[in-house]
Amino acid sequence: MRYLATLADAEHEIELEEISAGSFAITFGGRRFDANLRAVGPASFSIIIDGRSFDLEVVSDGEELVVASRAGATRLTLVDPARRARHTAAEKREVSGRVEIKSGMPGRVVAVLVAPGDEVKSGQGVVTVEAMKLENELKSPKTGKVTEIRVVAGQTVEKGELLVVIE
Amino acid sequence: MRYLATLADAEHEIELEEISAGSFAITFGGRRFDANLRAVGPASFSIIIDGRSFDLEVVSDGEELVVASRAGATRLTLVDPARRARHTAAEKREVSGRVEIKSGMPGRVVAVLVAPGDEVKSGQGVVTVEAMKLENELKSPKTGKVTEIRVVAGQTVEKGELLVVIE
Amino acid sequence: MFKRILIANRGEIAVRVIRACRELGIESVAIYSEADRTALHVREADYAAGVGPAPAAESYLNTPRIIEAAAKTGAEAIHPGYGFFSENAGFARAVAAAGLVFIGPSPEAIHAMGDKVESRKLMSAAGVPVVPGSPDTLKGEDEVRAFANKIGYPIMIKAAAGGGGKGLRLVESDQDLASIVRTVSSEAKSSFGDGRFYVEKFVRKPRHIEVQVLADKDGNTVHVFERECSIQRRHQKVVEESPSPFVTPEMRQKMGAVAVQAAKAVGYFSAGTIEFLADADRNFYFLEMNTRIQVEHPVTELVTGIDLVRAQIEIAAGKPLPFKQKDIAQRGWAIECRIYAEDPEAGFVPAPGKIHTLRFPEGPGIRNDAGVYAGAEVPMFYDPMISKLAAWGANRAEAIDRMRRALGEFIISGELTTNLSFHRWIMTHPRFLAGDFDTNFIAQEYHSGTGAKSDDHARIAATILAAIAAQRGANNNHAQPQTRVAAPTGSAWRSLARFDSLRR
Amino acid sequence: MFKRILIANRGEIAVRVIRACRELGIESVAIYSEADRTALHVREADYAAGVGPAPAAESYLNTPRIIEAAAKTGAEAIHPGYGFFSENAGFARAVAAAGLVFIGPSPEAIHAMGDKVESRKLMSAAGVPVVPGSPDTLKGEDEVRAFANKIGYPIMIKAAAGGGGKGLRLVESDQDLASIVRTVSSEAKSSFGDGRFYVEKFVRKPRHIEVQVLADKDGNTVHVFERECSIQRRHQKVVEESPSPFVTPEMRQKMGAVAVQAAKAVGYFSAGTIEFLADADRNFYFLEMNTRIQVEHPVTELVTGIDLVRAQIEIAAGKPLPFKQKDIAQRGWAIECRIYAEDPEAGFVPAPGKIHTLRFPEGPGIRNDAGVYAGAEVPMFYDPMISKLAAWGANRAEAIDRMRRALGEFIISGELTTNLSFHRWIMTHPRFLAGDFDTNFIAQEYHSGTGAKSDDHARIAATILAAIAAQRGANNNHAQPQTRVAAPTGSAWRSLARFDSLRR
Repeated sequence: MRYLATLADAEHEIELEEISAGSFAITFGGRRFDANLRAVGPASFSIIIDGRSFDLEVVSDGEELVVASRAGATRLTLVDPARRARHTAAEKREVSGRVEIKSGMPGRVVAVLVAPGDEVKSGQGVVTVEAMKLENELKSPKTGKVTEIRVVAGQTVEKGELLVVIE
Repeated sequence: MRYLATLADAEHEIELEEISAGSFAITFGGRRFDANLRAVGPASFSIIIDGRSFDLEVVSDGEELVVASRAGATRLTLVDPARRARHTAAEKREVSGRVEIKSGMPGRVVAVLVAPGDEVKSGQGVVTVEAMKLENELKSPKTGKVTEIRVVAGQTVEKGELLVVIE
Repeated sequence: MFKRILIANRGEIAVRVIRACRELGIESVAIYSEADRTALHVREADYAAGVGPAPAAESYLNTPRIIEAAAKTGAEAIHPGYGFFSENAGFARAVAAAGLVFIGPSPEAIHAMGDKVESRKLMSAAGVPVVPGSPDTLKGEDEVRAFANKIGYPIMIKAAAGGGGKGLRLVESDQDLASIVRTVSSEAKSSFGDGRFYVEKFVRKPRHIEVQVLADKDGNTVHVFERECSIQRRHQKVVEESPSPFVTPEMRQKMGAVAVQAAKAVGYFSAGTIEFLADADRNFYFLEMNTRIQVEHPVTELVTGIDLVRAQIEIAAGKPLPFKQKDIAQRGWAIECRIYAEDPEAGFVPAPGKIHTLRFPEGPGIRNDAGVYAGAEVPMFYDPMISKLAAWGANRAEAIDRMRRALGEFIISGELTTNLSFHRWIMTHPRFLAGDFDTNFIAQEYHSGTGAKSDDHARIAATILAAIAAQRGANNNHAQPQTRVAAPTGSAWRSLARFDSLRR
Repeated sequence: MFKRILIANRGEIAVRVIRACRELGIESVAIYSEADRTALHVREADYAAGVGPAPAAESYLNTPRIIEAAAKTGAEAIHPGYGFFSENAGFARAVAAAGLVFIGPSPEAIHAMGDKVESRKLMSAAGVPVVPGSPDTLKGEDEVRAFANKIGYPIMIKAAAGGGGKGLRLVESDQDLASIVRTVSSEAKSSFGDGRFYVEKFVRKPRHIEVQVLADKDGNTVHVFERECSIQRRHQKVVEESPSPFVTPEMRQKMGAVAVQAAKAVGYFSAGTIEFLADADRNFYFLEMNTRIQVEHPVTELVTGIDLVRAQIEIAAGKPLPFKQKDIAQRGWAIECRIYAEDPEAGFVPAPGKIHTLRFPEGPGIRNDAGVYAGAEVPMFYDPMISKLAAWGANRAEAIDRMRRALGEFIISGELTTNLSFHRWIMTHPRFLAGDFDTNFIAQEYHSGTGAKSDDHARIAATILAAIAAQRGANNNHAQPQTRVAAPTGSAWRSLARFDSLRR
């Protein structure tokens, strides 16, 4: 998944892909980093990137996030351009035709929130997928009818695997 | 409410009454104590009894509770004779006739779990009352039908106030 | 020795006194305002008594309630800590009148040193050097001008009842005189109910150096060497150390002797501090005497091994000092950083709030005196101090190395802002490392947004990844217990949740 | 000086070395087994590398993986801590072979002191007093009996390759001899792969007193005074102090001189410890030399002000000692309590598990070296140490007062059992307070269930009230975030929930 982060007035684009639980491939600044993340507290994380160890505390302050480490605190804001785009798109006009909802990352299906034949609204949650020990609700980009459901709760899915079809 | 506690092989009977949120009247060993309790952590409590300050940590170990303080740790087991009696009673034979379910302490009704006319089983929860910032589910001592409901969710109730009638 | 002592204070100093009591086998009584029912000092004490609503004037400054609490809990003595009633002769008298022992000097000594003008007279009479200044309070513009012309500009106008950096103004030249005189006297009236003021020669590049003294009721008086307190923001100390990198052995010996002289002049007993102003030529002048334990007492304890609070209690109980001047020596170097819930980026305004995650530094050479715990609230009603972090080293460089290391280990997060990164900045500043600073250091050197931009890609990537992980955790309802804890964060995350919903 | 150091260890000692590195401006590399990915030492280090599965043999004792980790992270030196590879000459050679610096003595010195028999020979040759015993290993029952009759019973049979209290047996009289000889040699074979053993005169009421030494690569060698380590359970130290209440100035001077002599005899450099056995008449005998940093090094650091780990690193970098013998002095008194996740009531068996709530003692005279944090797990695979709590005081009484106070402040709860109350018991025991103890103290004095029954009704009422409150919290699904935290408790409460359902 792509993210746009602004720290110290500099915008950074980062591509994040979860290889396995807690292990990530990060593409950033033209370089690829292998990262391993573990939660060590409420909002504390131990991250090892290319052999370097980072111990980080995260707190939110208004629309900013403050990430504190031994070296000091960094303020940043986070935006997910992909989603933002999809969001505005959804607002502008109805997505038309057949829409396939796919998993953005490898993980486990926690819950299927719709049944075949259900009418769904744009932005309504259809499937919850767990990755990184945390859950993400996938939403329908359009108002329409659920025509296919390819997964069941508890099933593990690959990145890009088809979950639900809406028409 | 009455409790039976066993510490260091000695049985102690204690009568606990919540006067207001966090403030209790304790009758114990023939004496009355005024106690003020505040949660200061997951299982940590600051308790002031007759002007003395106690800082206590509680952890469970099997059927025992371990209460740790500056002075050391005390193991104890806790039984609520009233409930136990009611429990066994309920087991032995159906409580017959009209039963009034009253609040055991002053507090706030969080949820009414039944509706007039509902059939309830013995031991089924009927009302949840919050006191001491913690909730307690009051159960029906008999199988029967809900004939009256005197309270609604959100309402505060006095000690002994009638909540529900089951026949 | 006392059986039970009431501590008429809160926060870290109340906890400090409770610790001293416990080590002496004395029971401690905490008092608390309605804002402090679950404060650390209440949890740590053997007894606790509520003394009123949150505002200090109605609780920690409520004499009848405090005396009553002492009577009800059977306390035999009262320790005032610092601030609040610690330098209030009236309270000391009320304590004595109630048949209790005040752990501090006599009301007379408190009074004598309490008035800036009186104390300066007293001290110069006792042969203690004071900053050249008006022998008495001055009446108005003309008197001030006359005197200024005598000692020469720049001059300092000080409210007689002022203190703690309040009620003083610099006059660089004759033309600003009139207006400044008006401001000071009106300010003084409103702040201290006493419009009187006096004039002193203004010392350029002044260093604030103070000497700790200890005296028992038999008059045995010793000094426990100096503390360097020149690192100040808004006229308040934030970093202190002992020894002072500026003081020479000769100067140290002289300051110590003068301090003892000053204490004896007012028949002082208990722990006290003589504050001096030192100029670039190492002349030093009496500023004032603090007739109480100081916030920064730990650095003296670390280099001398003397427990000053324990000594206060033993002296109050009538015991003689267990040591002579020759037994007291400085060993190594100690530095203290005051960790406050304040925002250096916003002119050091207090920024109190709830603490969610907290991990204190530990290990070799580190001492931490905290008044809070994880889950506690730093209330808005009082001094927003979180803890006093002190580091000892065999020499100044090692002490600084350890302090820098400890500041890195200090983990605190929640709904508050701290001055931790400000302290990190100080501990790496060339002038601080060189010991080359005066009381203007921070005003001159510190500018908001000193945060260096990083081009360390791995670090930036880690930072962003942590932010993403935390954010996912926050939007997630079915997280595991641990993540739930992030809820303390509940409110902290609310704003984020909003922000997040926009994103969707 | 090194740019980057790898620490081939875990837990508090790894954190201790990381701190020393950070203070010296050196980057630290942590290694971790699969059980330690989120351990404190990994969080605190600048770099971290996994070295294998949980069992030590596959990770912390995995030479190739450790050397590889050093190469990959660009470490220039390796600090072994204590335990694991710290006294393994083979590892030290492997480190050197890889072109890295081993932070410790030479492989030759490690080897020479590693073999009990060889080292005893070496030492007596060097004029160091050793316990009367067989000059060489003995072959069997008859040789042992013959020698026993020469030096007289009781005697101690010790495995040549033994140590840390393992592989030794007491023989009170001739009749137990045969069987015990068999046990020892078979045990020695299985535990150390070396069946050889030797015999020593058994010292009654022995005290374990050791002397810290420091030596640089130029041969400058000093002693840093003694540590008293006689408070042991199952032949392992739990409480240490410096100075020793048993050692007289003369004895101290003699022990120090002998220790330096012993170190020089093996061309020792880095930090090391000569362990002595002292009898009631203050005769002392060489036991063994530990060619590494000791667990209990903090008490020496507290009384001398010398940073032993920093010294190890500087010596390894080729720097000369920055002080001479005459510059080293003891000041005050320091005591260390080893806080373990173990159950004293059950013969001190390890009782590791997850930590839910954790609050460490702080304030004057307290130093804590921990290897854990709130939410961390004390793994079952390694030494279950939680932290080393040390207290400094101007004298022994003050140090004990502070330790007792600190033990009270030490709050830890979760799925583990600790020896905190055991330490509280020691710190109030008349014989400990009097300094009247030997290595048999705990075996003689400690009996399970020493918990005194309380008739303090207010305390009992508070205890029961807390239990009720916690229990209600546990059965409650709609509790506020904070109570949810009790979820760490999740599993801890499970059993309670069961119990509770019975009640209903």
